[in-house]
Amino acid sequence: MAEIVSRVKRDYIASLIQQGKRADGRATDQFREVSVEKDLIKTADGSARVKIGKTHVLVGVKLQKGEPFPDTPDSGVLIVGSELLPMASPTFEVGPPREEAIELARVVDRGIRESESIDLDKLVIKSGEEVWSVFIDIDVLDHDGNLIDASALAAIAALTDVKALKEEGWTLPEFPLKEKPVAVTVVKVNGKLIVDPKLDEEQVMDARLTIVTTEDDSICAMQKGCAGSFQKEEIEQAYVIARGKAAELRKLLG
Amino acid sequence: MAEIVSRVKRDYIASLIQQGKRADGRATDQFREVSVEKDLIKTADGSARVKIGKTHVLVGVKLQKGEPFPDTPDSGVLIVGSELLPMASPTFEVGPPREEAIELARVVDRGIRESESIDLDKLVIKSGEEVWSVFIDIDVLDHDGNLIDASALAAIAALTDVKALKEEGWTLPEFPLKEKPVAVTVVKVNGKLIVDPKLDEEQVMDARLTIVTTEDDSICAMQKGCAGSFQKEEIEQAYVIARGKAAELRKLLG
Amino acid sequence: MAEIVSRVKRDYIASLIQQGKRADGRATDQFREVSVEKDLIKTADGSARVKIGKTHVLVGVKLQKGEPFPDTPDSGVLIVGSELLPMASPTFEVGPPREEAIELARVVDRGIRESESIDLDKLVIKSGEEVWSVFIDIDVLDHDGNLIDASALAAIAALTDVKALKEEGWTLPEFPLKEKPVAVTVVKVNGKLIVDPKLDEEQVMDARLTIVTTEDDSICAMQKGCAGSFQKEEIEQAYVIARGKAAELRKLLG
Amino acid sequence: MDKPEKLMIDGKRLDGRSPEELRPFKIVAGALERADGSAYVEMGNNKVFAAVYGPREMHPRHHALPDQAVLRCRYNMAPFSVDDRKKPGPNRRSIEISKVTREALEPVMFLELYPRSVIDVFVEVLQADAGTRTAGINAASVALADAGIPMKDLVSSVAVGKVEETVVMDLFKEEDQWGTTDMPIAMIPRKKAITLLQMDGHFTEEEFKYALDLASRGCTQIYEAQRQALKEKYTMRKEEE
Amino acid sequence: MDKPEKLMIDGKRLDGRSPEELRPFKIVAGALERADGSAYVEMGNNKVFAAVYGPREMHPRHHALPDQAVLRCRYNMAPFSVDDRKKPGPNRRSIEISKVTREALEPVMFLELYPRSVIDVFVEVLQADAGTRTAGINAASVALADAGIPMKDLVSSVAVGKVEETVVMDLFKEEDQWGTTDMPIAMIPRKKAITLLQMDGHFTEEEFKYALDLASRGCTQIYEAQRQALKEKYTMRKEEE
Amino acid sequence: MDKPEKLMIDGKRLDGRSPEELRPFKIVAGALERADGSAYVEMGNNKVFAAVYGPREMHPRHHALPDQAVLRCRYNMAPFSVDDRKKPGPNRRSIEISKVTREALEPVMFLELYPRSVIDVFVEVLQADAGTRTAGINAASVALADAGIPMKDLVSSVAVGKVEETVVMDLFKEEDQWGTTDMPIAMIPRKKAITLLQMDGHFTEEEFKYALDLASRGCTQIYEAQRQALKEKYTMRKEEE
Repeated sequence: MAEIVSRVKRDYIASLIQQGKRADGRATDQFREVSVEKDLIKTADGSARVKIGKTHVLVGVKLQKGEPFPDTPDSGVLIVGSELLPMASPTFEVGPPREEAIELARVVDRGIRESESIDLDKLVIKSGEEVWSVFIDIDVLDHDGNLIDASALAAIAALTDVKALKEEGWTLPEFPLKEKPVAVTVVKVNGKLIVDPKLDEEQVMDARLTIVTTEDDSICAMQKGCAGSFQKEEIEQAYVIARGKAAELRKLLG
Repeated sequence: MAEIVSRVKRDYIASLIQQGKRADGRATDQFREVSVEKDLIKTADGSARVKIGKTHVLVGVKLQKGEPFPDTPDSGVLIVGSELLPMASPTFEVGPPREEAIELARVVDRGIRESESIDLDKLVIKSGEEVWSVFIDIDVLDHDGNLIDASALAAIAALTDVKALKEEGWTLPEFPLKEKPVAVTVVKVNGKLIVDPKLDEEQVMDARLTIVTTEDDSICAMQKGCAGSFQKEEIEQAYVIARGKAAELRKLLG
Repeated sequence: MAEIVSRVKRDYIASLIQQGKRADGRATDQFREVSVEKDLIKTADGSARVKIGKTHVLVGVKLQKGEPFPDTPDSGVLIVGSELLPMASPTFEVGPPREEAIELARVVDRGIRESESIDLDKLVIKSGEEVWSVFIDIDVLDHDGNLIDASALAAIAALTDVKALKEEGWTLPEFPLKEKPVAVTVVKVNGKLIVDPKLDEEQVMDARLTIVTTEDDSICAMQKGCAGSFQKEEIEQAYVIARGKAAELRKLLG
Repeated sequence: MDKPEKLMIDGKRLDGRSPEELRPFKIVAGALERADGSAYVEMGNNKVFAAVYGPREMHPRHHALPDQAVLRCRYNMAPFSVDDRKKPGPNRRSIEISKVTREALEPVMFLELYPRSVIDVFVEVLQADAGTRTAGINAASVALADAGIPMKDLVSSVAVGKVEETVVMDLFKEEDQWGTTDMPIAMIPRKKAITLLQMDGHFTEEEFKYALDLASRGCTQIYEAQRQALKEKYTMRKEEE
Repeated sequence: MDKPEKLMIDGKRLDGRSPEELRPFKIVAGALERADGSAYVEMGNNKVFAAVYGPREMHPRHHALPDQAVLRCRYNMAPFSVDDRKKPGPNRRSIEISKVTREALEPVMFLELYPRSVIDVFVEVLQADAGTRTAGINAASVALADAGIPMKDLVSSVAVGKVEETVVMDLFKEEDQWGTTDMPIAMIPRKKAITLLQMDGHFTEEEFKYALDLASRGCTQIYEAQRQALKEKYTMRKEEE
Repeated sequence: MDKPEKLMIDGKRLDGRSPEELRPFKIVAGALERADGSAYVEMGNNKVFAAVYGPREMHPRHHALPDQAVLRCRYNMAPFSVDDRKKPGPNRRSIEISKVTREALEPVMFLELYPRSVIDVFVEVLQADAGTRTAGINAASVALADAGIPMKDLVSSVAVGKVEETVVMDLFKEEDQWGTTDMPIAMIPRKKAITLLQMDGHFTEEEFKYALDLASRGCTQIYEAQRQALKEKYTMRKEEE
């Protein structure tokens, strides 16, 4: 069940965007206020809170010893989970994660994995037997749109918060973080591209495209969503927007 | 879905209790007839059937080799499960255990665990690797109220029925049972406290308090239930009732 | 939800059968056209497709190393699964297998297991530690009746398609297939016995009996289904029909 | 449990029975308090309760049928009923047995009398010793009658099998595990109508025919005990009145 | 975490508190944006959010009650809130805590005001340090008030326990793990009505009575802070107007 | 499967293709009997069926929408379709692919024509060889047309990627596993509208732009084959009449 926005309001939001304006006065390529806080959760090895406007996401990272996957005996394990907590929105329900939560976790996972952000090869304790597993868990506390960007930013922020462990089996001087991928989702409404959609803007969007870029502006992951389509030119334009915004957001990681 | 009792009947039951009387003529602190039978199930290592009035519970205990929990390498494992069988009541449904069944098992578990009824430290075969697991499974066959007391009594009765095993790895002369905790549930109706509520009395109760006591009358576990509340004096009074009734019930364990 | 056939059509089908006739002109003991194709799936170690009329079943066999069951340390493992794919019928639903799919897999399993079709004792790599597991997975792609016979035939055909592995741990010159059991389901409609019911015939059947026979005509498994009953004479007659049809179907295995 | 050297010695079985003999059994009608009907059955070391609720309203309603009652059966084993503790909840075996139990009972029901409703049959195995499904059907059949639900007749059930080339009645655990063949059957004994038939193992045509006869004899004996159990319950009720 | 040699030294606890002392705590009303009411609570190292939605329409509708609202509570721990990562989803412990949380809050609700509807209370533990259920109840109580849902009073909660023969207030992690007894309590402090009471461990009659008194004192302190938090929220709102 | 030393030799790929070349493929419309529409697709060693049912009544009804049909997609892999047997049932990967498959097809649907109903698309992968989701979309698109459901156009799909610094068309298994980048795309080729776009790996801006062009060329080739398959099916039908 999606949250219901009246047709009048939907039409208003969509027609504003067509004119290059937004209901809250932002420019089409402007994010709401973004804050990043780290080191909040003592029980986690790294943690971060990201707020984008009223959207509020908390990510905790835990490192635990475990077995490697049989086909990658010389690599640590990366597992990303997400919970769209029912407290975060009147429409999120109690129960096992549904496709929206699964897609969120998998897009965040791919950005980190494909940018080789974490040097998983360094997280081996004993080849084929014991490795460090990196659990990245996303808790969505308030949902007012743009969950992917907020979650991906919180995840990479939490990873930058991970310190060298003091446990047996840990031999590295620091957590082997090599790259800070940043996801930016560009959304198409009435033929216009905007960034950082609020929830009511998401309800009028035709399609969205998330582009995860690394520090050299190359692309490491993408995901198109929703029932609409993009022209090639729109996608190229989205990339230009995304790499610009990613550079801004990356500065907030400290 | 709770069983529906007509408002007239509910009012009748509740007003009787307010006068210190009960529909079936019992005193407020009187149990229905309680029977305890043991050694009924050959496939179990210990078993007991408890009937309290029309309530009928069968418990089987099985000892099996298994791994200890990582944080207690030198302790056996205790696992209590319960099934509110759909045959036991028109309102019990087929399916995974719901909160009522889970609470039942956990309260029985706590009484046994916290009284250190079983000397789990003696159930180690090889430290950190192999221990005896004690599975206590509660089968509720007929539900006419007061399931917690009946189940807890059947569980401890079944434990007294466990003999020394003849299996490899068993070295004890007998099953290391040290204590016989007994649960007594005191229920508040219209400001009065009664014991051993029948199902129709449970349907008019404001609150219930289960108190598990050991042979020296000290308390090892408690659980308040239902939407009402207790005054401190009521709780102290409930404790006095519970320890008296526990002593009576404990005699039935033989 | 069963597929709904109008009462008129049901009566027509049933009264035809009572006269020893069938809507599609077949004799009561006549199968629809049966085809068996093998070696279709490269990712499987053996595979076969069986079509009986419009019923279409694909079976893949995979051999994988695994642990033996604790009570049979010197035997390989046989596991049969089935999926009544929602694409196969408007009434099959997405979700975990329901009783119909479970019964299908278990009847196929029993025919293979009880005829000792596979010499599981030869599939041991290291006694008590490592054995070959034989996974037989049934994918039902089109359901127009008689799924048990089609699936059992596809399963045994896929087993005849398994070649000696080239993996470490495999030492046998060929897959140890000793017997080719064939299932034939005889269905009772209006007191008459017919074979190979189409879906609309299944919807008017009183009862069905699946008889799995081996090459010497002895019986290795049976399963009665549906809400009706059989007389002893009907069962004996069903056996005679089944062994005759099994011999015909077995020829198709090549 | 190691395999015994022999399962038959001098024509007798390991528990002393002849090949044609049933295990001792016991059937009690009305064994539970809450259910609309119930029964308790022992067959050898099997201990089984059955309970019946209904006809009652179906929940959720869209599972009801407009022209008849739905018969639902649930066969369940207590975790302690077998040597290795059984994890609670249904598994593939219990789902299949629930299905064939329902199909064994349906031929004697008048489901068309109760459109839109459900009749629930619950079978609980407390102690298992081969043949639990047959014990469950025997109990369920009595429980349905005890619930006052109109039935064409009772259903009676027993397993026959083959042990070292001998066809035998009512297998017990060792025979079930180490014998060649297991064939559970349920019948409406007076009509000789077979409502459950499953078989695993090996039978020649002759063995199979003889096994059907043997099962028929066993079911008839059980049928008498089922009727007797219901009579005793009915008499007791009368006396209480 | 190895067991410390002693849990009390010279009458002081390992974190420096006296036996009768609460951990530092913090209560904020209206801590979340989307929920109808919310709160954030720290008790020692516990960090807990609560959110309330409702009264709203119940889905699915047949779970609604004709004469009152249903109160639903869900207690959940974030995977990273404990030392060993917690697998997402409910487990037996969280289902029990959800139940007792609901029963701790029900005595102050006027559920009969909202027939056919549901009030949802969600508790999320972000960082756990013994006593999460009491922190959750404290937060939930404030969140309900923040949602503007009529209540008879606030519910306040704390755990008391026993550590090396001393009855102590508000256990922290080491005391919870290595101490003798844990007794979480919730009260309506002004009525002295106890709405949650659980206990694990060992109490003599005297210890138990003293523990009830101690809990009552703790709840009263928390109650004042809950009221203060709501007042601050209300004042801020007024100022914003 | 060990990593090959090189994935490109003298400008050719390990299966002999040039970088711009599609694998051999085969598209058949109407490949199944029961479904309202169906298709069978091979792309390299992928073997995939798609079936369509609907528009039909939605169950349960409260999932229906008042003003349009719901499009439901279920992507599923047969247990034997991959090297290591896949456990039956959905997993996180298949749930995501089901979602993006639906979103790839929705832009060509007229869902508003069938309020309150559902259109079901089932994709079954029998043999997998990299690019199963693209093969599934190609099959589903044809199956929808075969079902006679009005569509704006067909959707065509292919994955492009990067292998040792070369952007290549239509990855096969070794390239998918050992290559740098995988980018599955679906398009409405005549409108150049992109309806599916996912990417894992590494692309510079230039590579990315070239990859989009390459994908567009691939989709156009597949589009022709899809139309041809439907034409053949239609012709056959005509001949049968």
